[in-house]
This record gives sequence, structure tokens and C-alpha cells, in this order.
Amino acid sequence: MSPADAAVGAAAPSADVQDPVVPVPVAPPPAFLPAVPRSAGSGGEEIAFPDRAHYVELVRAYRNAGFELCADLCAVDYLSHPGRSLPDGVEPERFEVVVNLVSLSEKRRVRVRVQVPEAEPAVPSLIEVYPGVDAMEREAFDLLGVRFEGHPDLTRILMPEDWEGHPLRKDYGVGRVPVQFKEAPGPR
Amino acid sequence: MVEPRAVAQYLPIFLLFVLGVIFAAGSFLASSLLGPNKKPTDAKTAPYECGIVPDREPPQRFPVRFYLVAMIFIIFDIEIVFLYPWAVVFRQLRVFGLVEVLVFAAVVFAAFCYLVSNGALNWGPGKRLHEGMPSRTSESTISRITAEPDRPGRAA
Amino acid sequence: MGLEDLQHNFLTGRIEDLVKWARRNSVWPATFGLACCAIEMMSVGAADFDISRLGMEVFRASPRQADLMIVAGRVSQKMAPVLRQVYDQMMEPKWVISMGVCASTGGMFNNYAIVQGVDQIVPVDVYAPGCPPSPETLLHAILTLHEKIRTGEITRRPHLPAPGEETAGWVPEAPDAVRVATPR
Amino acid sequence: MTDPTDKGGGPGDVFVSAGTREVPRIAETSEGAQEMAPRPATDPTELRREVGAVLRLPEGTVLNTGDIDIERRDDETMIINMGPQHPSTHGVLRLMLELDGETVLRTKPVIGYLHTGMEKQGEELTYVQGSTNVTRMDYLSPLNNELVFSMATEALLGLEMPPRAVWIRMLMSELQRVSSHLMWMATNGMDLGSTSMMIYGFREREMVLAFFEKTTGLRMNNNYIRPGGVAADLPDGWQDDVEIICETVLARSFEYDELLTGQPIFRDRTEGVGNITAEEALALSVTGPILRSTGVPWDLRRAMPYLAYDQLDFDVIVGTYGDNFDRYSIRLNEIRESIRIIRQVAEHMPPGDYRIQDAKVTPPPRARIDESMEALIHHFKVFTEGFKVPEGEVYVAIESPRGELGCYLVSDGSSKPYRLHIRGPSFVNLQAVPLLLRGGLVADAVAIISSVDPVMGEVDR
Repeated sequence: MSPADAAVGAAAPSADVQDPVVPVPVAPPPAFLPAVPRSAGSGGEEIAFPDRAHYVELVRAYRNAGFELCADLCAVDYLSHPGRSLPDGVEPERFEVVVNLVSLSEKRRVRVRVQVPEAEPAVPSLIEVYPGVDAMEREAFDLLGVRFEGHPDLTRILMPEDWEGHPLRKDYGVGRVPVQFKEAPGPR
Repeated sequence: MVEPRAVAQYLPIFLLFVLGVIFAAGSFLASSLLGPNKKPTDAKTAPYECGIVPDREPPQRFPVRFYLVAMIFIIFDIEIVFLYPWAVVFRQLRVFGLVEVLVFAAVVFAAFCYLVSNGALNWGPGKRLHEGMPSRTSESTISRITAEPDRPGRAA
Repeated sequence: MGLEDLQHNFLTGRIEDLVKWARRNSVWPATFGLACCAIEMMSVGAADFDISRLGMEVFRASPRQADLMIVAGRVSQKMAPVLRQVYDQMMEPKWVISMGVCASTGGMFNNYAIVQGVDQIVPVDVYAPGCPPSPETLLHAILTLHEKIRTGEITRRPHLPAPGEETAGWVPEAPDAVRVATPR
Repeated sequence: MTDPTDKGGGPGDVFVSAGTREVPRIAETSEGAQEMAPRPATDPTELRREVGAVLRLPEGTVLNTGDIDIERRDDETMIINMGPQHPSTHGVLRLMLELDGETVLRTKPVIGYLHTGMEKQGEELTYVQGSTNVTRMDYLSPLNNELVFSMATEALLGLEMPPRAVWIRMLMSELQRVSSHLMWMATNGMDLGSTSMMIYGFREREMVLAFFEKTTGLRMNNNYIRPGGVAADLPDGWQDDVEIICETVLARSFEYDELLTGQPIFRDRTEGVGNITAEEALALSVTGPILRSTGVPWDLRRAMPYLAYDQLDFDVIVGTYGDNFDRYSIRLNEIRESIRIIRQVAEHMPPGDYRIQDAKVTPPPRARIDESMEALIHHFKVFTEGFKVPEGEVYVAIESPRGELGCYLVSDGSSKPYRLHIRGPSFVNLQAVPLLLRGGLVADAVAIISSVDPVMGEVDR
């Protein structure tokens, strides 16, 4: 990963507008980086599969390498689809946290997929690296029950406060109300 | 014996008063007669908080700025009250009346200037304006990044 | 020339008709825009499908000054008690138009998050079909409401079953998650 | 106040079900932990985060701690609700504002009041039905939702769209951007007191909606862009309609400029209000006009071109100071840029079929069903069971009027998406609201919420 080139050729109209892209300091990439299994996504972008220990360090390394924007963070429940295609050396777990990073300077995307076991669905929070994941992590916790250690305010964000269960889990029913008319008791 | 012309002078005011009472009483009577149910439920007496049932008592302390604005209103309200009698007879008073009322207005205005000078009307913090922010138009504040001409496959 | 062929006018009209006529022509809707139907409700309020001809262009934000609540959009479980609270805070006489299929029956979102029909929370007067109802449909719903006001009772609300009272018809079952009653 | 759960049948306690179960119902509208705790009840790190440092800037840039005053006695401040039912929160957004008089100190957005469970619903519907569910997320630009869902499905299928489908999609997406920005101009004008702007904005928007109704059959939620192309070809004579729209909206956009930009009240309420710097915007993952207003030229149509945007000639509009006035100017000029794009697309619209002819994905035309047996079988299979998408996952992002609209689609080989996650730009942009509101007045809060342009359907999904 080439160190992030500082400026993007933006025709800034006046001198006092500060450099539009963040001058990120170049930190030496951590030692474990090459060992992280990778594969190529369908859109040609790179996908990394760190384990939970190296997760925050890898995202920090990507950030130092010029990925200024964390576009999206979501969790996926692979309860009823265990056999998904993973590079070797990554054993599938029930939950998976997917982080999408964007590099404005190199116009490139990277996806980081972390396996989260069902027994202890917890992952260190990225709030230190990208403060923008605050609401996304709360939504992942609210809808799928994946806890994010170190998140300052991990409470529900979309569901009412006293709601039991995490709706987007595969073992949570859709909550359909039967609408066949023969089930409605008696004429109105 | 009271001189009839003097009493007749106050007849319009009396009529106006009666009309006022009739109108007020009439609307109360109509709403009590025609209004649906009279027992206000708790929601109707509760303060409207955008649909949220407040579980905290509304605070009692208010910053002093709200009070100062009320003071400004009081000043000008009193001034108007004193202008009424003047307005009735200002023709007979001629120049003396005019000068008199101007002096009165100036004195009231001095009170207003004092209030404004020590900050009764500047409410929020100063805007964080960049120094170099000229009076810009919707064209000058933006810059256009045009596509590089040498990109392949550009439509003719 | 008896009195019977004399059309009722201002002098001989019954007070009830006059009051209903006045209410009908100045129903002020409360801004209760939730989702896509709110955008169509706004375009009904704007220039092309102008509802100010019906005396309704003033969308009152506070329920104290509103007579009509147009539930425009899908009502989620989190929004249900808020909707009930705003409805309770509206002054009598008040009416409810359930705009769109999501408000009327939960529409295509038959899942955990949406209240399947706003009539489980507030008594509804007119249901407007469509997703979103085109402005003409909403105008038609409003005119239906006007007709209902003109021919309806002036003071009585539809009778709501007190707890424990036996009712013949089918009473909509409020799902557990909806918290509706108002605290003392 | 008596115990709220008692079951007395008072007038207020109406609509208790007369059925078997007696369910205690309390208008419980306070969301407890999601709400903002008063100052003494918040621990210092959280307070520091909420007061100003809602973000930890990267180590390189120092946070100006000067303007964060944390010591303030609790009884001097007041926490009020700019609640779900509020005229100027653009939908059911609830903001808890901590005010010192009129100055906003802390803000906490409480969302979820329009949560429709669309991502769960998406897992129940087949790919053919998927775009009807997705189109109701961002109800100001429904076609962009359908576009991102269809492109994600086609990326998984590995299909290449016929050129006419690609260019029709661009035409409709740009028309949708014009209608969304016109809607924003209208509501922003109304919020800042210019009700005539509301009327003008909607008048122009009706023209665009009339064209949508003519082409797709519906004004909104039109389910027009589907996996496999578009639902129907453009009606004949569409060039003149599009040309009329372009001409009128372009001429009127200069009238809006004249109506709003010069007015002192409008200038006072937008200039220098809601400032954000490039580092803060990037750290908060903010995209769209807010990010561009800080000077960062990031527009996905230019940076990562999709469809055929790289063959078009248009400008990316970038602001300088990152305040409300910049965002207003950006959106106003983006209307003109979109019109420029629409004219180029109308000029170079390729002929050909508007849907991919792969029988597995596209149902056969209605007439052929009566003649041939396989057409009937294909038709039956596509509409009942839907087409199967090979196993895999993809993230596709486009530039919606509010920012980067992304769709993360995971498929397990069946005909229903296994996991559908939509990255709503408004959901992420809302995180910048506490930072933008800090230190301003409550009246500025209205202007700032309007300039962030959140659409609650896309925030709560």
C-alpha cells in the first residue's frame, strides 16, 4: 500500500481553505499485515479477513495507508448459510462484521470481514479510528446483538427501548400478522 | 343636574364596552353549548412536548435574557399608553404639544438604547465567520471541478 | 306559498347545520407526516393540488390548534405511543384520515416493526387507499370527510368500549407492543 | 400522580381491548437509555464526547479544546425535545437539545420512529419483488434506491446491461436528483421563512413527477428500475417533455437564486452557520453535499464512475467554507449540472432493447405467453419463484442526492437475498448534526437540520 499522497488536485478558489484531504501521518505497517488472508471482491476491490485480535490494528493500518472514509459497517448472521466461500485459514462463525473503507486519494475500496463466534458475539469498537461508526455500531448491536467493546454509548438506536430480541437474526421471526380473512373472528 | 351633552360624550365608550362583553360572553356560551365533551383528559392538560410524555419536571430557572426582552416591551407599551391622551388634543396643543411629545419619545428611546447597549438583544454567540468571507454569491462560493479532457470514451 | 319549499338559509337554518358547515370548511390538519405519503400530502398542500380552496392550507404544527390528523405514512411500533399522545392532545372535535395502505393496514410491511393498521391506536374516520395515494385520492378522502361531517353527529364520538364491557362487533386487537393508554 | 398501570376505565384510558387479555398500556414514550441524560448523570468521557469532541480526530490534527466548556451547573441548562412530531425536523427525527437560554450545548438525535424493518422484509421477498421494498427507503429519490439494488443484483449475477437500459437509468436517476433538490429548495425555503419558495419548488417538482407518471406509471415508489434493466421503454415524444423540463427548471433556478441569495435574512441565517471542516466531515464518514461543502471534491459519479457517467461532461460542485450557504449553493448548482447531464443523455440515447434478453432474468413479453410454451414457463418461474442469484456478496455504491448510497447484498444461491443492507447517506450524515448544532441558536438548529437534508425513511429503514 503506497503511503497516502497528501493532496488531491482540487482547484481551491482561495488560499485560506485548508488542504481538503487529511494529512495522515505515515505509520509503519504492523508486522502481522501480510499474514491476513485476503481475497478479491466481485467489484475488484480487496477483502481482508482479520481475526478479532488484529481487527482494530488492521483498520488503523488501512487508515494510515490513506483510507480516509469508513463508508459502512454492518453485521451479518450466517446461521442458516454456513457454507459460504471463505479463503482457507478462516473458519466460518455465525456472525460476521463487515466494514467498508474508501480511499479518496486513490479512489479505491477495501472490505474488512471479521468472524464473530455465536458464543460470545463481541468485537472491539472502531470508534477510536473512525468516529463515524458510532451510529452504525449501535445499529449492528440493536438489530443483530453484536456487542462492540469500548463503544461509549452502546444502546438501542432503531427499536424501542424495552424491545426484547434482535430482529435481524435469522432465528427471529418476521412477525407477520396472519391476514387470511377466515381467521378474523366474526363479522365486524 | 348633569348636563346631558357631557354624559352623551361617554356613550360611545360605554357602547364599546358593552359590545366587548357581549362578544366575550357569547363565544364562551357558544363553546360551552356546542363544544363536544367538557372533561379535559390528562393528555390535554399535559404540556405539549412534540408527542413525548415528559418524565422530567420542566426547569424553573430561566436565563435573564428572556426577562430583559420583556422589559423592552414594557417600555414601549407605556409610551403608547401616554400617547393616547396626547393624540386626542394634539391639534389644540400645536407646536408646544409636538415638542413635548418628541422630548417624551427621546427620553423613552434613551432607556431603550441603554438596554440594547449592554447586550439585551444579542442572544447567541458570535457566528464563527471566517475572516476572509466576502459578501459572496451562490456562484462565487463554489468552485467547479471539470472532468479532465483526456478521459477515454467521452461522448462527442 | 308554505314554508316547506323555502330553502333553508341563514335565517331559518338550524344551528347544528351552521356549525357543521363552519367546521367543514375550515378543518385544519395537524402536520403528522411520517413517510412517503407525507411528500404527497405536502404536494397536496402546495400550488398544483391546492387544498386552501377547502380552507385547509394551514398545517398546524401543534395539536392544540388542529382539527384533523392525517396519518400520512407507516406507523412504527416506536411511533405508536407518540401518535396516541398527539391524538389525545388534540382538541375536540377531531377527525383522523388514515392516508395510504401502510397507515390503514400495515400495507406491504407485514412485519414486527409496523403497527398493522392505525385503527388499533386511534379511531379512524376516513381511509385513503394507495401507496402513496395520489393527491387526487387524498382530496377525495378529504371531501368524503366533509360529507361525513355534514351528515354526522355533531357532538357524539363513536362509542368506545369501556374495559370489560361486552361488544357485539369485532374490536381490533391491539398488539402487545403498542403502548396506548395515557398515564394519570 | 397515581400508578399509571392501574386499569381504571377513566376517560383518558380509552381503547382498552375488550378481548381476553387485559394488557396494561402506558403511553410510554420516553426511550430511557437512548435519551440524553442530564449533565450530572453523564460520565465525563461521554460528556466530553457529546459536548464537542463527538469525534476523535486522527492523531495528526489537534482538537481545539479551547471552545469546550464542560463545567456548567445542571440547573442552568434545560433539556428539551425537538421531538418526533415537529414541523421542521423533516420527518420523525427527534433531537434532544440541551439549551443554555437559546444556545445549543449538547444534541442527541434519537431515531427509529420510522423503523420499518425493510432489511428483514428484503430477506422475505425475491429479487424480482426486491425493488418495491427498497424503493420506499429514501422517498425523495426512490429511483436511486432501485438503481443501487438492481446494480448490486446484476453485479452478483455478472450481467452486462444493454446500453439503452444504462442510459435510461442515468436519465431517470438525474431527473430524480433534480426533483429531490427541488424538494430540498422548497422545504429549506419554508424553514427559513420564505413560503413562496415552497410553492415554486413544488410547482417545478410536479413537472418532473408528471414525466415519471407518464414513463413509469407512478409519481413515486415507481419500481421502474429492476434487476435486468428497466420496466418499460420511454414513451414516444419523451425528448420534448425532457427538454421542456430542462428549459423551465434551468430558467427558474436563476429566479430562485434571485429570490433567495440576495435576501439579508436568508444570508444571516445561512452564512457562517453550521460550519464543519474537511477533517471532521471525513472522520464522521459524512458524504454528499455536506462533504463537498468543506472543499473535498468527492462525487462518486466522477470518482468511481458507474453506469456511463465517465462518458459525460459535467462539473463536480465544491464549496469553500462548509457552512449552510455553501450547501445551499452546491445544491442549487447541482440542479443545473443535472440538467446539463440530462441534456447530454437525451442527445446520446442509444437505440436497442431496454431490458436484458436473458430469459432467466427477464420475463417474456405478455403477448408471447399465449403463443409459446417456454415463454409461459419462464413467465411463471420468474414471477412465482424468481431467478436464482449465484452465491456471493457485493457492495455497490452510487451518488444519491444526499451522499453515498450503498447496497451490501449477500446471496446464498437461492432466489431471495440472504442479507440486504443499505448504507443510507442520511443515517451517517445525521451524526454530524451534534457537531454542527453546537454553539448555535435554536433557530440555527432549524436551518442546519434543513441543510443536512435527512430523509427519515432512509435513516430508519
